[in-house]
Amino acid sequence: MAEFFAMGGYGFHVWTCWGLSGILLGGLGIARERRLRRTAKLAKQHDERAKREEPNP
Amino acid sequence: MKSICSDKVSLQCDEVACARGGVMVVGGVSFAVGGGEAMLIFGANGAGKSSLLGAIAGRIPLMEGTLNWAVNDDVLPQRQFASNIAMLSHDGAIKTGLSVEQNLLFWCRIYNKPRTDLASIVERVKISGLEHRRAGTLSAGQMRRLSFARILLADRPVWLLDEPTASIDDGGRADISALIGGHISDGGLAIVATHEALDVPHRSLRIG
Amino acid sequence: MALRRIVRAVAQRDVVLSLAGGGGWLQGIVFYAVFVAFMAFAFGPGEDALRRAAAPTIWLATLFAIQLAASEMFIEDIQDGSLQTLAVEQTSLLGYVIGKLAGVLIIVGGPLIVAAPIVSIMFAVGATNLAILLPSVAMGALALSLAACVASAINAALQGGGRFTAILAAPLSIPVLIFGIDATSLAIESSQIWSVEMQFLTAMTLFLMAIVPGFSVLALRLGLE
Amino acid sequence: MLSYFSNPARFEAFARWASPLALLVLFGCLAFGIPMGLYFSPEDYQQGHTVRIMYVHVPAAIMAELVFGFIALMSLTAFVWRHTLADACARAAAGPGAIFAALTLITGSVWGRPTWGTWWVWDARLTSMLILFLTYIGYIAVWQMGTDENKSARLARIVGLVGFINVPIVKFSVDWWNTLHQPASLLRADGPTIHSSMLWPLGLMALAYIALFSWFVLSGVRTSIYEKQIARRAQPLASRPIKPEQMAAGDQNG
Repeated sequence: MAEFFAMGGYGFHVWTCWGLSGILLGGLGIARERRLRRTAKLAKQHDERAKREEPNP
Repeated sequence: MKSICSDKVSLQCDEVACARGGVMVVGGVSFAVGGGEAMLIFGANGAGKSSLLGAIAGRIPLMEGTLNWAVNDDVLPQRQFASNIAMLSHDGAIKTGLSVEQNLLFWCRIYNKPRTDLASIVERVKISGLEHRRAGTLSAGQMRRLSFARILLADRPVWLLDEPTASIDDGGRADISALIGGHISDGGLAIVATHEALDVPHRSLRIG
Repeated sequence: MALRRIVRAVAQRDVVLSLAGGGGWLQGIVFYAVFVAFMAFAFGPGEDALRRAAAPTIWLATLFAIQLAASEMFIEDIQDGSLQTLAVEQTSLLGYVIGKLAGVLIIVGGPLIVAAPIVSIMFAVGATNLAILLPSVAMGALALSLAACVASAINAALQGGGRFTAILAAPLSIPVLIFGIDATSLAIESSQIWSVEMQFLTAMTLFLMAIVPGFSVLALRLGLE
Repeated sequence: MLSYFSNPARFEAFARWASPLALLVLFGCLAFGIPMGLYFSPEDYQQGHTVRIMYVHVPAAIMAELVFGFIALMSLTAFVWRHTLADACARAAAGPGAIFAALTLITGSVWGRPTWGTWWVWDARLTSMLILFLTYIGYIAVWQMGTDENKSARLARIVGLVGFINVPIVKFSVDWWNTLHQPASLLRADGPTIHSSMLWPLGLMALAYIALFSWFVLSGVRTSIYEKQIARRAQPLASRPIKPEQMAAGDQNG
C-alpha cells in the first residue's frame, strides 16, 4: 500500500497532478450543478408567482 | 441649395419596441412621417426618447416591430439610407481641443462639402466671430450652436435631433426653431426628441 | 473615393488634435524614452549584454508605447459623440477605423520608428548602417497597432476603460513580437532586410490587416447600441 | 440540427436524458480509467511512475485545444445564423476550457520537474498552451465584463473567432521561436511508443474528459436558459409599458 502511494519516489508529482485535476474539475462540476439547481428553483418560483398574479393570461 | 429635398423621404414605424441593456424601455410606437413634416418626441427624462431616436437612426436594434425608411416610396435598408440622415446626438460631436473652424473643417471633409460653405453656416447659427476660438472655451449654448452648424453642413433631408435646445437660452431656442422650420418648409423631415415645446408646426409623439 | 476621403479626414483630425492639445504624440515618445533608459539600467553598462538587448528593447518599448496610445483610441470619440454621429450618418465605419489606425501610426508609430536607430546606438550596436532596422520596426509598428486596434475596439464596446486591451491584444501581439525581434536582430547583426523572419512578419501583418478593420467595426457598432 | 434546439423546452428535454448519460459515461470511464491509470498500467522504463501523470495531462491538453475549437465553431454558428443557444454553448465551454488549459500547464510542469529537471521550459508546446490559456482568459473577461448579456454575447463571438484563427499562428510562431532559441535537447519526439497497456487508461481518461465536458456544456446552457427565463419574468417590473398618444392627423400647433 505504502509502495502504491510512494509511486516509486514520484508520489508527490503523481498525486499532485491527479489531485489537482480532480479538485479543479470536480469543483467546477459541483459549482455548476449547484448553480443549475439554484437557478432552476428560482425560475420555477418566478413561474409560479407569475401564474398566481395573472390567473387568466 | 435645398436640392437634396427634391426626393421625398418618409418613415413608417409599426409597433416599434427598443431595449437598453436588455431591458425594454419603449414599446408599441407606431407612426408615419414624411418630408415637410416635423415630429417632436416628448417625454420626461429617462422615458426612452434617446433610445427611440437611436432606434430610428438605426443605431439600436429593434426589439419588436418594423421601421422602414423610404426615398420616393422605395424602401431602403437602414445602412443604405444612412447617407440621408444628419444626426445631432446628445453629445455634440465636438472636439474641445480643436477650434470652431477646425471642428467644422473635419466634418466638411467627411460630408465632402466645400469649405466655402462654412462662412454662411456659421452665420446662420450665429457664432460668427468665434471661428478661431478653441471649442473648449465656448459656452454650453455656443457649443450647442456649433454642433447644430454641423447639421446644416451635412445638408441632408432627414434631421434626427436629440435635445437640440438643451442648455440653450430663449433666443437660441427661437433660432433653432426657425432653422428646423426652414428645413421642413424646404421639404425636409425632422424628428426631434425634446422635453420642451419648439415653435415649429409639428406633430407630437408622447412617450412615458 | 469616399473611403479614402474619410480615412484622410479622420487621420488628419487626430494628428492636428495631438499636436494642438494634450500632446498625444509626446506621450508615446516620452514613455518610449523612459522605458529604453530603464532597460539600459536593468541590463547594465556591459556592451555585450546591451548589444543583445537592443532588438528586444526596441520591440518591447514599441509594443508598450503603441498599446498605451491605442488602448484609448476610440474612447474619446465615443464620449464626445463623434463616433455615434459617424455610425448613424455613414454607410460604413471602415474608413473611420482605418483613419484612426493611420492616426496612431503617425502620432505614435512615427516618432518610435525614428527613435529606433538612436536606441541602437545607445545600446552599443556597432552596425554602420542603422537604417537597415527601420523596415522591420515599421512593419512591426503597423502590426502591433492593428492588434491593439481590435482589442481596443472590443474594450471600448465593453466600457472597460482600457483595462482589457492588453490581455485581448496579447495573443495577437506575441507572434508579431517573436518574428519581429528576430527580424530586427538579423538586420542589426547581418544586415539582412528581407530575411525569412521578415517575410513571416509581413505575412502576419497582412493577416492582421485582413481581419482587424472588419472586426473592429463590428465591435464598435456593438458598443454604440 | 441547431434550429431544432432553438426551442429551449426542446433543449431541456434533450438535456434531461443527455446529462445523465454523460455522467454515466464519465463515471463508467473513471471507474476503469483511474485504477488502470494509477495502478494496473505498467510504469515506463524511462519515466518510471511519472508516466501516470500522462493520463491526466494528455486528455487535458487535447481538451484545451478541442474546447477552443468548439467555442470558435459555436461563435461562427452564432455569427452566421444568429443563434443565441450557440452563444450559450460557447459561454458554457469557456470555463472548463480555461481549466483544461490550466491543468495542462500545471501537470505538464509537475511532470517536467523530475523528467527534465525543471518546472518550466519555454518549449513550443508549453508556450503556445500558455498563450491559449491567455486567450481563454480574454474570452471569459468579455463575458464577465459586459453589463448587457446580448452585447457581451456578440462581442464574445468576435473574440472566439479571432482567437481561433490566431491559435495556429501562435503555434507556428512559437515553434519557430523555440527552434531558434532553444536547442531541442530536452524533449525528444521519439519518446516512448505507447503500448496498449498505456493506451487503454489514456483512452478511457480522454473519454471521461469528453463526457465531463459535454456535461459542463449541457448544465451551463440549462443554467443560462433558466437565467433568461428569470430575467424575462423580472422585466415587466423594470420597464414601464409605454402608450404613445395616438397621433391625430390634424395635431398641428405652433
